Amino acid sequence: MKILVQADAFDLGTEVDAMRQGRTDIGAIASFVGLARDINEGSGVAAMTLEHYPGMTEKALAALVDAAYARWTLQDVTVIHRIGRLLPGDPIVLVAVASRHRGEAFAACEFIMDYLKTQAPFWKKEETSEGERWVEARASDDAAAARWSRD
Amino acid sequence: MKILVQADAFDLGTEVDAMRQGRTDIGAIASFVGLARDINEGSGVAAMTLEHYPGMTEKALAALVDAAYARWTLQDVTVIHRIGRLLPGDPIVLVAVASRHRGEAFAACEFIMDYLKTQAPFWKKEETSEGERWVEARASDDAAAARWSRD
Amino acid sequence: MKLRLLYFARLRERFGVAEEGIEFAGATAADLLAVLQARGGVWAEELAAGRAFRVAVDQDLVALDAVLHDGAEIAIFPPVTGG
Amino acid sequence: MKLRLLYFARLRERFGVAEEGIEFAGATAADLLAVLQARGGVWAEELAAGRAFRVAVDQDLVALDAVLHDGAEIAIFPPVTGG
Repeated sequence: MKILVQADAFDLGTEVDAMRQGRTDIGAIASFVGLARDINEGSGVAAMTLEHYPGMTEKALAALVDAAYARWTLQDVTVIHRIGRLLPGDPIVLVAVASRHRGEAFAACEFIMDYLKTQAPFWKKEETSEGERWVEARASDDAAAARWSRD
Repeated sequence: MKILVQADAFDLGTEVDAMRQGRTDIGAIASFVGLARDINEGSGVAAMTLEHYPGMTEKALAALVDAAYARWTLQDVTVIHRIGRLLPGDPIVLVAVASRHRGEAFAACEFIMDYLKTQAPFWKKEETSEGERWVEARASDDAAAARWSRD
Repeated sequence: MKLRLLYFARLRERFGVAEEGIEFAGATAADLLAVLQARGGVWAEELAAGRAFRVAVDQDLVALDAVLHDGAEIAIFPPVTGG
Repeated sequence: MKLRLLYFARLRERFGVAEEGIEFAGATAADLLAVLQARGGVWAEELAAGRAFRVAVDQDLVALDAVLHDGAEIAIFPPVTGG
């Protein structure tokens, strides 16, 4: 398990290669990269700054990953979330999940992203042509996370 | 859209970087890598050989990807499937899907994998300690593909 | 009509042939299977009703009532196991 | 009891403070919010019932009936928007 909160960029290929390095028992690696977009809610976004709650962030991410391990049979999980100022096109978050079987890898990867969106203390502030604005939480993210408790 | 059937290895990082190269409108890239395992159905697997149906393979993969584009709003899709002899730990298949929103990227990526497993003409033959054997299709793969028509 | 038949994977090995051309007097994929089953031996065994195999016509999966046409490429193979 | 209060993101900017120490005589997170609302102005506005904000005690999200303890680290912040 690897959980990082960092200002630096990450590399998907490097992270996934590290998970499978020297192993021959992994059948499936599902991964996700979230990227900063140049448009949000109809406005052009020149840059964004990610604020977080140091200490709680790591704790919240570890709790999410633990919950995924408790729910599915997983072989490895990597979560990296960036903080600080990012430009459109920059990767923000990476979640990669290794499992014997693809269904579990996909489910755990999406579960971690859905809960990260509603449980991990990060906040985005966008620089738009109309000035700076804090991104508002979306009801669709709450709904996505709620799906996992309805099973 | 990029669909390849090849004997050569592929690199997840290179493929995903190529999708987002020069773009700032992508919000989410969900990807999947399937790997050859050293154990299957309780037997040690020393190697496997992937046979396919040249011509139909490319056609079937293109049809799967077209179906995903018809169903979700996608920005790019890459599918690469290897053929020939592979060793445990070797990547077999890559599916990467770019979309504005993560829910669509995840769904389309899993949809393509589920249908690939039941619709694309590839067959695996394993070299085990008890000799060579053709891998049998799994009912769980049919069930995974069937989920998408029940929505 | 003339048909080109292709066999893959386990069926190719069992039948001992990857490809053949035949002259066919029936109409559907089911008719073709009856012709092949009539060869007996492994053909009758592998293509028996209830055995799991797939049929593609001109590289599209079809149901057994699919109507064949002159010059068609018919492939018969086990359920796929890639990915 | 003594509490350490932290504010993040939009609330930090609106309140004009990132962190403060207070002496607190109540019991629950709801009691603490009442104390802060009583400051009036942006405090009353942002922490009004029905406004969307979250409370964490010692870095775990809690409901408003959570009982606080001496020395606790209480964070108040908007719904999160990372990822």
